[in-house]
Amino acid sequence: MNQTIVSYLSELFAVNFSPWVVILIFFVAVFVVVNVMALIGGLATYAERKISADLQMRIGPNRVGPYGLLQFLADGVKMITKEDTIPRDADKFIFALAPLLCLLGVLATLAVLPFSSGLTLTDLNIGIFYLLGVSSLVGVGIFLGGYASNSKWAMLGGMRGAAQIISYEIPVTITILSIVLISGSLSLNQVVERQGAFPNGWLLFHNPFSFIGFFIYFIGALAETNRAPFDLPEAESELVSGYHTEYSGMRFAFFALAEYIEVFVVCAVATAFFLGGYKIPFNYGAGTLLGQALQVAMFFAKTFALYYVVIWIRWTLPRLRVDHLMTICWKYLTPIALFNLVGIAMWVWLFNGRSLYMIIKQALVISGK
Amino acid sequence: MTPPNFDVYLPVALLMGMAVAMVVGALLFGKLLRPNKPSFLKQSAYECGEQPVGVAWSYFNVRFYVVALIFIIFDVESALMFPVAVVYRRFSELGAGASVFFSVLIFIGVLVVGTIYCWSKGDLDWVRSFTISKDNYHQGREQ
Amino acid sequence: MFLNVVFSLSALLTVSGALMVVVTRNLIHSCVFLLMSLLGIVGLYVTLNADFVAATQLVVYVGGVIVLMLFAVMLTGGNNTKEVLSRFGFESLPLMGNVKTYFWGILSAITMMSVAGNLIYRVAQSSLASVLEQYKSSVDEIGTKLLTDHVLSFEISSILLLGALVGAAIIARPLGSKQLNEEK
Amino acid sequence: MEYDISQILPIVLLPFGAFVLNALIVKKIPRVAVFLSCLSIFVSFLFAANIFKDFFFSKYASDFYVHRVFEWFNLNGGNQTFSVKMGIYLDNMSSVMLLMVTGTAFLIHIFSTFYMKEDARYGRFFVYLSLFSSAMLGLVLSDNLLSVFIFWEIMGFCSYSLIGFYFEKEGAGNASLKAFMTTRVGDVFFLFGIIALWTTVGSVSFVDIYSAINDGLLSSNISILIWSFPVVTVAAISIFLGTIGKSAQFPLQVWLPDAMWGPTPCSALIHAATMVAAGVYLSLRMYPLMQAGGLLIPIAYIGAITAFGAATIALIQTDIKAVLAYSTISQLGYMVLGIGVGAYNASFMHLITHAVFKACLFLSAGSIIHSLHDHHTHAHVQEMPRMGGLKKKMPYTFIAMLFCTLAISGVPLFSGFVSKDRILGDALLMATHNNLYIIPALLGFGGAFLTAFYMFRMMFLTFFGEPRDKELFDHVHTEKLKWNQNVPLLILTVFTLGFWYSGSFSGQGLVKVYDAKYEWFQTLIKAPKISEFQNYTSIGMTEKFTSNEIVSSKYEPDEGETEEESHHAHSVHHVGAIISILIAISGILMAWLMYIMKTVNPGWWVTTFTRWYRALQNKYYFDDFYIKGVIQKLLLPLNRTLSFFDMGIFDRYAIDGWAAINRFFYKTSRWFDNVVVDSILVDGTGVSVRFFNVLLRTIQNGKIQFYFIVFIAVLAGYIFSLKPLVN
Amino acid sequence: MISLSSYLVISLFLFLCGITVMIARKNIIAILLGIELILNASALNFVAYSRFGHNNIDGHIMALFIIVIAAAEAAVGLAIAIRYFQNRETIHIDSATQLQS
Repeated sequence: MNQTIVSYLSELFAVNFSPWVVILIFFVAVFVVVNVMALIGGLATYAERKISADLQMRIGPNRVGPYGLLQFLADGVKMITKEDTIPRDADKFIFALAPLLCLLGVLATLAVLPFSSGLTLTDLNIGIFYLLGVSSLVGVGIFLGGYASNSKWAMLGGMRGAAQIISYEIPVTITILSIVLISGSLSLNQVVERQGAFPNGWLLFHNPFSFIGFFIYFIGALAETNRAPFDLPEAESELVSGYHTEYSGMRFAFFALAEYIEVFVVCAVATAFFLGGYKIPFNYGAGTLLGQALQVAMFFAKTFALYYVVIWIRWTLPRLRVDHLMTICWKYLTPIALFNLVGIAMWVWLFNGRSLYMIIKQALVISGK
Repeated sequence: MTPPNFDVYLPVALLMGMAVAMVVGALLFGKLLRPNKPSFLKQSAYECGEQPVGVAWSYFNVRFYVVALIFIIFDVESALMFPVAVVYRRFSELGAGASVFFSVLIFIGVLVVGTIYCWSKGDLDWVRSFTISKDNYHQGREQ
Repeated sequence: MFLNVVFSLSALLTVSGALMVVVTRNLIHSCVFLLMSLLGIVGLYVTLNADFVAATQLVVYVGGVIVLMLFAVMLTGGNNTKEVLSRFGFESLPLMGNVKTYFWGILSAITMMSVAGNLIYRVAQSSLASVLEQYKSSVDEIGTKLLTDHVLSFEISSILLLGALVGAAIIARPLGSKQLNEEK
Repeated sequence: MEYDISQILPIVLLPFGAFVLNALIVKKIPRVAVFLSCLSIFVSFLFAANIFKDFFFSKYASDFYVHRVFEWFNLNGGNQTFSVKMGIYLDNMSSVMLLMVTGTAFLIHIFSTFYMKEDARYGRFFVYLSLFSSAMLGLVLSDNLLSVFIFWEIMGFCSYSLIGFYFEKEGAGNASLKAFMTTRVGDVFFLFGIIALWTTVGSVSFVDIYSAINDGLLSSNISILIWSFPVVTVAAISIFLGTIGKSAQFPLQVWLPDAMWGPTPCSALIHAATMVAAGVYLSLRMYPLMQAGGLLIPIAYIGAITAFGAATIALIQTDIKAVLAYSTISQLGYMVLGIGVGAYNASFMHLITHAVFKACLFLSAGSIIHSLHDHHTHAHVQEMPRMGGLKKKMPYTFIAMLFCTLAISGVPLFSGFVSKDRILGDALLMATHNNLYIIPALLGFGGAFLTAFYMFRMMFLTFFGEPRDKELFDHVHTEKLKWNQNVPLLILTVFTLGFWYSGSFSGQGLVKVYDAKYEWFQTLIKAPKISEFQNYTSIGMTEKFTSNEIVSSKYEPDEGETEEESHHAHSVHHVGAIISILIAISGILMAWLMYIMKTVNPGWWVTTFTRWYRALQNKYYFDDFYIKGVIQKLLLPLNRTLSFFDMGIFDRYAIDGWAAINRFFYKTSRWFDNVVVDSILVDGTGVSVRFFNVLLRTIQNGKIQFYFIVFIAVLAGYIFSLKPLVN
Repeated sequence: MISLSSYLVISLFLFLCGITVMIARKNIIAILLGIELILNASALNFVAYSRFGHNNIDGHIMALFIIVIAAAEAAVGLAIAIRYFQNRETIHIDSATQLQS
């Protein structure tokens, strides 16, 4: 029942792997995924700069490589050769621990992302819950990072960041809960399997409440990943650079990497939960590696579309004030999310979880008869 | 006594280990490349170019705590709600929808009552608690 | 085999975290070590096939309680409140918070250890069927139990949470200056 | 004829409620208080009239009473429980009495609105009046001696405060005090009589007492000091002493003339209608007791002496109100004489008639005094020598007063004649039977002569002749008919005619009870036949009827006589009637000769009988006797001896000795307290408490961690004590 | 080899560490940390018994409720600690010996 890449391969090739082979396969898969993610994170910085330049009618990075495509490698090299300074009266231990926690929390979420029906790393049956729990490590990491570098800006940024992240975790959690009410499973693959390839099968259009819930989730996710317009913890105009003011070099790179990967992760979760995930029309090429590849492509396409929206929003909207931030979270998003939860619970109770589209179709069929 | 396909957790462990390895490896690798010339000013905390005054670990504001408090309550609530949500649809298809729905409704309603209380008492808005807790902070300092 | 690895790793994490919590003086460090120990306990739950409990532990403790603790530490002046070593109450009893304290603590620990060892011995003696089934999801069962057998405690826990929310909000609510002057 | 208590109680409760309400509001709105008083007494008059109508027209009017009782309180006294039942006792006599009291009281209220108009304490007067009327009505309605006593005392208080109404004048204060004290003397004996009756009968209800008399319960002896008397005698004497005090009989009459210090309307209310009548009313109620006590002859003597002596004193009075006061005393004496000679019915009749015409007389005197205003002293004039010739100035008052005077002096056609003549006739009849009654009869006739004389003296001096004080006379305005000055007088005047009471001028009459053969008074009022009260229970409601037969009309109060006895009585009564008519006419003639024709000179009498005159002036030295003799020679030495005993002996030896003993004991106990209790017990306790405190405080420190250690230790002990699991 | 007693020993160790923290530390928040340790030990015991005993899920539910209670307890306890610190500038446990603020 627990689909992993190994079980999929063993089914595909109809062989039973010995434990060492299993570990080997897993190791390879994980290595690939992590590097791809690092690559995506790097490209995301480039994409951000390009898109912002496009939105602001600039050119953006264009020196390094074709179209400045290798800019992020140059940045990486610069970062790794920077001297890392640790403030004198900082808390060294935690100073070193904080980026690790952030990266840990973000990378551990990759384990359950449904890239495709078979090629997902592992499909825990508590998948989304596990994802929520692990990603909450990031908040701790940010707080500790802010705390460890004994600096006012960093401290303020860390406190703000932690408060913002935990606050916005509430509407996100409740929305996911309401989706789980429909899909009836915690594993992301199951959730994706319950949806259709076409928008009428997506959970986004399942019923009006889930349609609202998608936006709640998206706003909350933006805030959780400290993206603009919610980038209060690292508001360069108020707090110099927020919780990673004192970080330099590779440690800063880890923070940045964790952030970019997390954005990808939330986009992936949104894709899987609302936008039909890896589903391709007519389930083309089922059971073959080609089909899996197509599914992966579909998944990434949707995710990158969302990623583009995220960047777009960042360079479009101004930053919020901190009390407005809290007000939006506690006085708008959370009540609406609770309302959604009850509404979806009632929907599932009354219509046995059938989607709006199906209800209308059945009604038409019945009237047609 | 290993139960079969326990290895679903293997990727998680591997990912965590890889994260640790990434950090440690990168830092160790960087040690070879990067210069290391610490100086006094370089190692002092950034305070817009001024000498850092005092320590940053000073008293903070209660509003943070209240936010975290409400958060943890909702967190626990969602933790209790998830298994119910998983079996909810099955129950409603089995026809026990009403009772399940109302038990869930009661469970949420009670917490909503608490939230409404905090809202009405103004624990949810940031500015009020800020204005009040500022002189609170000074009071604390005068002693 | 892998199970043993996970078990030993998480046990090590747990034990060392708990020990560090005891030993270290810095409150923030204590919280971090507590976090470490909790992660170890998550691993232990996983080895016990209690995946949902493990995830709950992750969500509630790592996401909630630790952050709460950190906030509380910052609100009460971080860790720069020096731990005053005061008398314990009896003249005859030693000072707490120094070596003697740990001597006493370890003494009591040893007594408890012997007690618990004797307990564990008895438990081991008692023939427990230690057959382990296939790995299967515990979420559905937990949900079913929560909705059938334990529905009452399910609801009552919401009451408990309500009480905790309201009570803690009332207690921790920032005082107006007037109230403060009254309290002076 | 079922009677509802709600028809009876308002008669008492309305004036009382008016009193309570007025007492609250009188300071703010006196006029409203006045109006409330008048209204309340008028409404209770309506109630009383309704009751009287029922009694008057009932077939059973001959003998009927309503008795409502409820338990008031219940003591355990002597050998039997003393259960006092507050109740209502309403029979023929009460109904007539109620009508009289409410009517006169209402008219007096009306008159008071005229008389007290300019007074400073206009409202307060009416508050007292209301309380007074309610007390009198309650006394009339009450069914046992105890409640009678209570209302009696309330009236005493009211008379005290009304007599002393002008307390600025010193004389008023003294007079009120005198009245109060003197009546107290009687009341003490009255209370004693009540107690005596209670200890014997076990109840103080009239009906119980009657039945007890009938069963001869009271013939048992009560021992006072070393002598022992039959209870009935003692009780009769004591209660009659109460009557003496209240209605100013022979030894204790001294308070009544001084009571004239009060405002005239209150004199009319107290000394004509209600309070003094209350004494006689009590004696009438207790008539069987007096009879059984064999007390009739002393009562007759006392009444006769009072009647005659008061009349003699009234001869020389110059103050118009004093004349009326003494005439009141003497008329009360006639009533008591009537009781003494067994003329129950006639005595009560005289009570009623006298109430009416004496109220009228007082009110007339009031209007005279009010109109005679001295502009030098700014005081009202009461002296007859300064009056005279007022007939032209105030005709209405003249008419009223003339009729009343004719009535009181026993001229035929008038009410006084009917009642007084019957009393005198019975006295004469008794005299023919018993020689002891000769003297009372003669005194009675003499008193009648004197009454006619001094009353007409007053009339002539006031209204006839030339005005002796010209200036005063000129200031008097010619009076017009005023609704609250003259109308009450005239209304009362109408009822001084005789046929209202006994229809015809000289006997049985036109006004009859419904289908009764004889006149209504004769029919209604009878001495209670105690034989009907035996085995009678006074709990709950009782209505008792006798048969329809109307007893034969004889003037005798006691019936069942043979034919020739009644014939003899008839003849004697005719003789008495003729004699009293002659006496009255001769008295009037003498007054006319003296003060109109001036043929007989009063001064001659004065010079001839100087010592008598002085004695009369000093009221037979009664006051001197009481003050010099009784108070100074008797009470003050007694007081001194008592005080000497108290201070010199009792204080010195008993109290100081007791104090010395106490001092000794307190010294010893102080030593004990200091040494043993304080230093050993208390401080010892403190020390031990401190010891345990030191012990426990160390454990009970607020340190949570210490508690936790204890908890862990206990847990460890428990776990060690576990038994190994059996398997 | 993994058996019940290994889990028991770990939970016992957690328990003892918790007790030691509660006894030794003078900081209220530190004592709350100790309490968390103790609660976790008990929860671990529950789950271990439900795994190795006759295998039913109630132990998990008990662990869930223990976590719930631990969260509530931490919330209220830390609130009390903060209020105490606001009233008197310390959270030293020994200064909290009288019942009034």
